[in-house]
Amino acid sequence: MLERSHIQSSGFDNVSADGAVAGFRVRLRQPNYRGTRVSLVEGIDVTVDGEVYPAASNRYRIAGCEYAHGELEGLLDVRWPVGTWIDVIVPRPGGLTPGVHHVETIVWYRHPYFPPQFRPIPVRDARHATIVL
Amino acid sequence: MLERSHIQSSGFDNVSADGAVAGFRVRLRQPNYRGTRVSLVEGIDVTVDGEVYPAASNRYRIAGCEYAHGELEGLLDVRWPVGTWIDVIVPRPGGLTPGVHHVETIVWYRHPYFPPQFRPIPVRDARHATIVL
Amino acid sequence: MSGAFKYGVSLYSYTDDLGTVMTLEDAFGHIADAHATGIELLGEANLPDYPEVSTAWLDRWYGLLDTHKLEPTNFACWIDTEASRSRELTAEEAAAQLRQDLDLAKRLGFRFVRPKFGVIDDELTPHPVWEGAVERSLDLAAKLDIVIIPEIHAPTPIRHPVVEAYVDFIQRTGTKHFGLLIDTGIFQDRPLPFWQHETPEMREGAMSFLNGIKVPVEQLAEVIDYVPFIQAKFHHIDETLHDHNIPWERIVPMLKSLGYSGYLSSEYEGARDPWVAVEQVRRQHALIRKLEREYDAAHAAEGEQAHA
Amino acid sequence: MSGAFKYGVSLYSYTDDLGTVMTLEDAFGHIADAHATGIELLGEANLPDYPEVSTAWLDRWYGLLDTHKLEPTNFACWIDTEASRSRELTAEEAAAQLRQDLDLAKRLGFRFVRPKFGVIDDELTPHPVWEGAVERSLDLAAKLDIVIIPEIHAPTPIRHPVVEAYVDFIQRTGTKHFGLLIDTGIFQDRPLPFWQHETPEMREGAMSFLNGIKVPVEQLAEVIDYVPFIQAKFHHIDETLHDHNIPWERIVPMLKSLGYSGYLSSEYEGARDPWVAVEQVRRQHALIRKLEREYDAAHAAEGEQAHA
Ligand SMILES: [Mn+2]
Ligand SMILES: [Mn+2]
Repeated sequence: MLERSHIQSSGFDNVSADGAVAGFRVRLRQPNYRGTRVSLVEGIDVTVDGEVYPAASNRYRIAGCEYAHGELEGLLDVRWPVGTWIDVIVPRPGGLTPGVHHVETIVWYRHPYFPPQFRPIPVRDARHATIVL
Repeated sequence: MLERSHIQSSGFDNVSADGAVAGFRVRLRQPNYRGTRVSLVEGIDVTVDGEVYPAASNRYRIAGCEYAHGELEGLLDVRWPVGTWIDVIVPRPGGLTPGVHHVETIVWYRHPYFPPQFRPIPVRDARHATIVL
Repeated sequence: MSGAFKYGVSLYSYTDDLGTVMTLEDAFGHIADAHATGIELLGEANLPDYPEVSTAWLDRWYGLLDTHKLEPTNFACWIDTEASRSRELTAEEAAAQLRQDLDLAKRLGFRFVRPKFGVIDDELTPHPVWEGAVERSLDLAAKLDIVIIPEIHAPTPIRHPVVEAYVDFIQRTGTKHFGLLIDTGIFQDRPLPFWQHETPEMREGAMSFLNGIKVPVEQLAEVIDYVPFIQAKFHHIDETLHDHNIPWERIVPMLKSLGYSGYLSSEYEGARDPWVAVEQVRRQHALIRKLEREYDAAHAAEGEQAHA
Repeated sequence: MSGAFKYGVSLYSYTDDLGTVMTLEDAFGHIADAHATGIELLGEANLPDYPEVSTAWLDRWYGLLDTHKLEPTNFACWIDTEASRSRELTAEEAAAQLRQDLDLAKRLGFRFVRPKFGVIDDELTPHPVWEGAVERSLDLAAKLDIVIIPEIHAPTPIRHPVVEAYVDFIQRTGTKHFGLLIDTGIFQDRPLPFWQHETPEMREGAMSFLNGIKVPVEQLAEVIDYVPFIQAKFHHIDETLHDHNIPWERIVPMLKSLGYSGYLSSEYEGARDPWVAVEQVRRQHALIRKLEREYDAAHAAEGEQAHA
């Protein structure tokens, strides 16, 4: 079972590459009432303590594989089911300092059954979350 | 998984005996942080829409068996585990009318590690709940 | 005397609860405990491996149906005409999606499938591939004994070119495997509360339908022959059993007088605080059952007077 | 240089979450994700068939420990001296309960067992059977390589006849299988918020210890030789990483200076809104780890100066 907020407490952590802290990750549960093809997600913006990390610069770990932003559009057969999470991996050399941060996310969702003017729509969440280490 | 409130939405229902509606039942999850021997529960008072149904007049359905109030004390080896519910069965000929009711419960808990003056302590809950039929 | 309603619940009601505070097993328990007999499922929401389904999951599904004495009612699916940004689905591709869901629905024992097509305008006109996709699927639907039922959902009222096109389609093809799903949100006659991030400007503009499109319940008579299934959409019923948005006191007598005896399948769509849906669905069933009993009692009395 | 703390979490932290919004698997995930290495379990809370345990459950338990790289730390049990209203347990009966829990703890891989005895007065003096029950269990504890550790818990301070009796027992028996569990609630120096139904009269009377019994952290030195395990009790840490009740900025340096290198096992005991505990435990670990790093940095600097 996942936390009710889209942004999860667990999973918020610094990430390393080649022995150095290269960034951080934010874990999100599927915020929609149905699971979807990943191609319907046009990217996820992350803001931490007011600093914006735009969707196009982030990477996305979904169902065990990691994708660049530009790859999402082609993922017609990869799904993000209800009740599961994905990680948004944000590049930031040195990562975030341990402690509590204010985290905001916007999932840009293209719902084909929404009026064209609302495609994509921003699905927002915001909360405090903690980097332990 | 159970609802967070002690009193559960599901399980609140009229009950029949010998073809007639003889009363109603209230479902409660284990409200304590540990499961206990049933002998530590000294009874459960129920109040519906202000009318009190005292513990001594109620019956208790626990782990598949039904007990009178006087039998609880002897249930040293029957347990009410965390994450499970029991039903308090309240005699009331005709039952409750379908619709929303205000339900209050007091579980009288004897915690051997509490100061003697607080044995038993009342563990309270109150909420609206609905008789569907 | 008209027939009795059947009472069901859509798993949509437990959106956000499922996966955070509730398992599928729990949902079955809540539905059965409300004395309902039907369960509605959303393929892409409730099947963990959609569009696949494992035999283990099927065993679990049929075990739960048996344990809780529930029958599968409607299977919701989506035809994502804009799944890709670069090109839209062809009618053949849309049909392939629909046929895949018909097969899946049948394996789970459903009798109805609701496809939700992508739309092309702010009136939610479905993408024109809907007709070719459905037509290419009618033989399969007949073979599987499933009725395909697109949803009449706010802001689309009953008197609307979209509904006319569906009715024309039924009349032209003579099919018994296509019909209309009425979502009772079209009868909403009082405004919904503002949703998070909604502004007054939005409510006056594109979101004005959230104030209720107030379709007169009498118009049900114009389409009821094509309506085998109803989603009982609602948003808030208070502790006096008063619905703040949907006029059940007019919907229920109208459906009774029209002889509707299919399912009313609860679609709770109100505040998403944990566990609220469980109680709200129970209130809705208590309310509709009460109105149904009152209708029956009044008409039994009328019947007696007529015979006196 | 003192050793490093070990970081653990007691499942007590997730009270009310377990069984409503969280499974045991989820709890393992949250603990491991906080970079902790130890898990503390409550027999009567977390074992569904307590006092039995199935081999299937044991397989699941060891599978989870392996998957999440956690080790079992302390197993909490209760000696309900007043399980029956009509008569109290004898020392032999109390010993039978304790030995049963020692066996169970061993099967689950625990190294510590905390028995909570019934009490006989408002100072929470344990029922006198404690001594006979423990003495009758020491051989088994030795055989199983488990240390029995009753808890020093508010309102009982370090300088108290109860603690003296425990220390006397250790010195009299010379056992290495009995020790003290310190619950950091004894250092609480600011009041807790009122609990539901608590009145000002209650707080001034029997519940006054909820304002904090403020044991000076320096007194840890008097018992640290007998303390192999610490429960890091806390109630609220805000978003500036400030604990509203427990003086970690004094506890951590004291424990470091005393060379404590055992577990700090989180016991969150604050507001029981769903999921709050997950975030609170993470904040506590972030806070204690920060204080530990600061202590180490300061003392590394001192060490360098000393060598300069
Ligand atoms: Mn609907
Ligand atoms: Mn403790």
